Amino acid sequence: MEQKAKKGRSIISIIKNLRRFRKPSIRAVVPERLFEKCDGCGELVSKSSVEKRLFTCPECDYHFNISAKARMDMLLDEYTVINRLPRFTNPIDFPGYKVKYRENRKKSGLKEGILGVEGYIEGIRLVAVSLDNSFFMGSMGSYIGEEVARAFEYAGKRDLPILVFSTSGGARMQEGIFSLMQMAKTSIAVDRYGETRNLYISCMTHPTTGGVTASFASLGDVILAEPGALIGFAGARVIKETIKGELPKGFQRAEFLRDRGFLDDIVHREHMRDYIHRLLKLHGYRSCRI
Amino acid sequence: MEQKAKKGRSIISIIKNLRRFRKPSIRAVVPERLFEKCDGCGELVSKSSVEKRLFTCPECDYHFNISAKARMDMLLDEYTVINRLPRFTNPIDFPGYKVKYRENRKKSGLKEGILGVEGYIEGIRLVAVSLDNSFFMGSMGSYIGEEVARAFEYAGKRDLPILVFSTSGGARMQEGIFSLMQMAKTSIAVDRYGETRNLYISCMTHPTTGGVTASFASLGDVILAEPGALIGFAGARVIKETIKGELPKGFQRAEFLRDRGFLDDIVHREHMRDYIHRLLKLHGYRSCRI
Amino acid sequence: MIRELEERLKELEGKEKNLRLLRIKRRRIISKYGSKLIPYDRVQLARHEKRPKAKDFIENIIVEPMFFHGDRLFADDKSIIGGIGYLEDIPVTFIGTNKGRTLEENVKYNFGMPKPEGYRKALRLMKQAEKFNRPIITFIDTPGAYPGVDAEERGQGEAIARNILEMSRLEVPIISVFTGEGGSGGALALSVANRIIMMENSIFSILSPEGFATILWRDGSRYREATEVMKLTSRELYDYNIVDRVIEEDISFSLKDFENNFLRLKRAIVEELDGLMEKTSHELVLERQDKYRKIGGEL
Amino acid sequence: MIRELEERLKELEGKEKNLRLLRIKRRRIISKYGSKLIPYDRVQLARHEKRPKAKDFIENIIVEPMFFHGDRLFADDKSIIGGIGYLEDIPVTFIGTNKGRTLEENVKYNFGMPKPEGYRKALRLMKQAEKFNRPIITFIDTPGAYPGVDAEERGQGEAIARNILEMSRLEVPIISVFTGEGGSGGALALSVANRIIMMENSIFSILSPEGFATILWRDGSRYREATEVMKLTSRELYDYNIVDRVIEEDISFSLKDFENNFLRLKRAIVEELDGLMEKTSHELVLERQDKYRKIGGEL
Ligand SMILES: [Zn+2]
Ligand SMILES: [Zn+2]
Repeated sequence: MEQKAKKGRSIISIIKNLRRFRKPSIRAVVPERLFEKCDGCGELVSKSSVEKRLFTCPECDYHFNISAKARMDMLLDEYTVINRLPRFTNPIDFPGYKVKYRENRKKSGLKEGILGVEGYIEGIRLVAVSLDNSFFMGSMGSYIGEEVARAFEYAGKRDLPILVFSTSGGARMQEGIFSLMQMAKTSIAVDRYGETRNLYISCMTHPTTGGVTASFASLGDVILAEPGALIGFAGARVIKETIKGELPKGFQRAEFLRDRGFLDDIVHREHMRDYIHRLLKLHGYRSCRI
Repeated sequence: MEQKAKKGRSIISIIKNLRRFRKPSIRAVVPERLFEKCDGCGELVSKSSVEKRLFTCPECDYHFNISAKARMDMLLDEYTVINRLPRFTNPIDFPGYKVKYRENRKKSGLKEGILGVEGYIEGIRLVAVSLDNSFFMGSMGSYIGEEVARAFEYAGKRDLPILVFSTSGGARMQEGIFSLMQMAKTSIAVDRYGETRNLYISCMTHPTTGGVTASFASLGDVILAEPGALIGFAGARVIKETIKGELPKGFQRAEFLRDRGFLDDIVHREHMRDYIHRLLKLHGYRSCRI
Repeated sequence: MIRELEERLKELEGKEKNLRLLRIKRRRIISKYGSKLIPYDRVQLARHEKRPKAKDFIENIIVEPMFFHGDRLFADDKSIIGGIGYLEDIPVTFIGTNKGRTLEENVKYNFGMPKPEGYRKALRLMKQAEKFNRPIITFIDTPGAYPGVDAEERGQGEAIARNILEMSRLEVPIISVFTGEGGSGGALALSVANRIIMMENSIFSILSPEGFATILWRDGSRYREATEVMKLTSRELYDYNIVDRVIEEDISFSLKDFENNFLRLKRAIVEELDGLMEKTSHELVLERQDKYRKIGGEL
Repeated sequence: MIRELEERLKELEGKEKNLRLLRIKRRRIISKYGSKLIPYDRVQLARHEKRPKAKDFIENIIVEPMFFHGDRLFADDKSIIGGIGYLEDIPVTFIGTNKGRTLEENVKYNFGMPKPEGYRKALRLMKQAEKFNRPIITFIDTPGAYPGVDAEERGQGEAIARNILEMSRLEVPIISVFTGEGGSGGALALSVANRIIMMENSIFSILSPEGFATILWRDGSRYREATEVMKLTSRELYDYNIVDRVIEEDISFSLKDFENNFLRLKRAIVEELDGLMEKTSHELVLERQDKYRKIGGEL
């Protein structure tokens, strides 16, 4: 839907007036009600207080699921979409994929599960990408893999830092081996971007699993996560079946991963913008505005 | 004593007739008796059968402690000593070091705890170094550090592979900080040698501990050990004090280290020559003899 | 159908004592079945307990293999074997996933499912291959990465991602051979190669058919159906340009009967390697990365 | 003597309420004691619980430090802290060993004794510094590497050796500051640097005096004697050319009184860094490696 403003597939539409977007940014919080039950603590919390805290619970800091667009809106001064329009392809002619795809578009109001933009944080230019798990659970099909790779190439060519928010159920089963190969494609894009010595910040949000965890999301120069985010390669159900037992407390949560050495830091959504900004400055990126 | 044949400090003496050496090669096996008690299994084993098996027990494969010279004799076709003559230095003016040093020379019949040679295995030219724990427990003072570094430089300059047998009680306390710095010196020598893309085979023998484990011995392209060798950084006594408990079975033994990922292989002394030979060939080194 | 074929062969062996006739009759039966194999049969063949395992492939193709251990970080993962040896007279680094034939072996080798230390062991050996300018051959037969608590704790995702990235930039030729099962990111983490060769009856898929059916239809028992739609056979993947070469197989249920297959595979590897060794390290990396860069990029 | 000095200062503080006079009297007492310090006293000062810890040094010298976690392999070793921040206006990577002040803190930080994952965490951060061309400053205050079963299991020796080798070849300036205790290979693994700076009352030794006495004389209680012969003080090591610079210290038993020391140290680091940043990466590596290559090479 972000692409609505575009004139053609390869034309970048500069969006300065964010009000142009009609879709609601937040889905987890039903807009009709004043109070919402928090998934973290079960308390009834006021919608406006949650919104003010960038969709985190005032009682327990639970981080509500947000759309890619909401993510960009809260993080960037302004931005321009750099994704190409997705076109449905069915690489392994998977039965029923088209129908399912259409359903997902309808349900989510999105054309695909990724939003890539060029934008600014406190005047510092960067590329930002976010997956969106309301479309096909953020599963990585060819389009997402391609757009992730292109975002890295876009940033590398322009010597811009890149920031990627991941949330994904893993591979998109309906695209079979082509989905699997996106792990290689995106990892190679990270490698080539790395050659330009620009900064790649990966931020894992709830949930990030499977092929996304096992590719670009784990390859950031700096790897962050939102508090409580579920992060892992194998799914909890599969692991339980394998070990025939219960999972340890806090298993595959952000805090668990940090203690085991896989995250640089856990950053509260309210501090994310400041944190990223400091990181960018420390890596020599400067504001373009005077 | 190997240096006896030398005319001067920097002249390399070519030793083709090994009978020239008068010192006994093997210390663990007292030469006066026909039978010897094995430290591994406690059985009485015949000295000649132990000798035939390159000083390993016919009952339990226990590897007897052998001198650096015995090691070279059993491994190489022929060799030339490349060490410089050691001269006593007392870098931190440690009280009593000179007396202790003299005692060690007398007791061991060695001038220092290292033997570096250039030699051949099945006609393939290489540099071989062995520490000798009968001199000051093979502790790494400045001389040993220097000779290890020089051996790597010698090999690198001539594009030769290098094979290092370590056995060491760790740092030589009497040389204080200068001993510690040999860890850096030898590791840097390994790094520079690595730039020549020649092969460094490290073989840890019983016991290899402390600063030697934590420097060149752990930096081989291929790391081997003799069966049952004790290998570790911290001493068992210190660890017991720290954890206030007993050590697990097989702790710090070669087999333990292999299972934990730190050894490429454990090689029986009887197979060592063949194993090294195969390694050298696989790395493109060829016999100089036709 | 595979079980049926096996039984018919066993039956024949019991009856026909003339060796020449036996051979002819065997071939006839096999070719009759072979022409009718559906993907499900191929999955069964790929996983068959009597099918040669990666170690058998290595020992039949690599001369004088020396096996090395350990990741130099945490453990020696027994589900990954690797080392150096000769391919004809070229020193190469080989790496394989290690499946057992018996339950006991399989427990020891973790059913060919590596943990992070396995991928890191493979990477260590590959980096060493690069240092000494040795080509790398990987032999893949794995259900996938191990889905266990300890594997997650030690960063299964990180280990796979790291391997993919590092493999993609290694400056030596890499050839990957799918010998049996090639499942998921666990197979990909060992197969980012200049050339991918599949044995005819090996498979390569995003997930096991069982897992696929569970995820898509919430019903693991529909895995047979999954094999029909997943496009996991060598021929299908060849048609998709995912795989560079398929090695025709004589269907066999023993190491001995696999000889011709080994021979064909060896010939193919040598041929591919000859071509790759003429390339510069820069070309090798560029071509390898470009190949993956392009997959699924058409819109 | 250090305890005596502390008591006299405390006594004075109780008696003298005039702040100006207090300051003057304090200084007088300290300078009286300071001129008589023997190595044993320096060891006590270096280890003093009230002495600023590496984290204090970092927070007083690095502006806006951001702390990062983990080795990306096994764990986040809490005995190693590190991250990025500004030294004046230069972005740098800093790394420190983390000692606590209370028993509780010390248990959490393992008394400043890193395990292999700590060294690997440090190495990861240093490699990243190299990628982004950031100078590295390490702050060392450690009794040594942790001598425990798990540390040995995960390759303490390998981790230290690897760090030494990798640090020696990093293409960015490295400055190491000994802030308190610098013990054994565990300190060396974080201090293979272009410049080594020691706080006047820090120590750097092959082993703790206790360990030294135990090994040499089989009597750990003779550690006081050991301090006399080990040559572990900053001045002695400076005379041996092991250390490039000693930062004069006002003896202090609180963070507040340490301010001038921090200031002097900061000035020294900036000055050294200015010089180093004019060198090419090749020169940095060459000079660093050559320095260590030469130590103890005279015969
Ligand atoms: Zn809540
Ligand atoms: Zn015995």
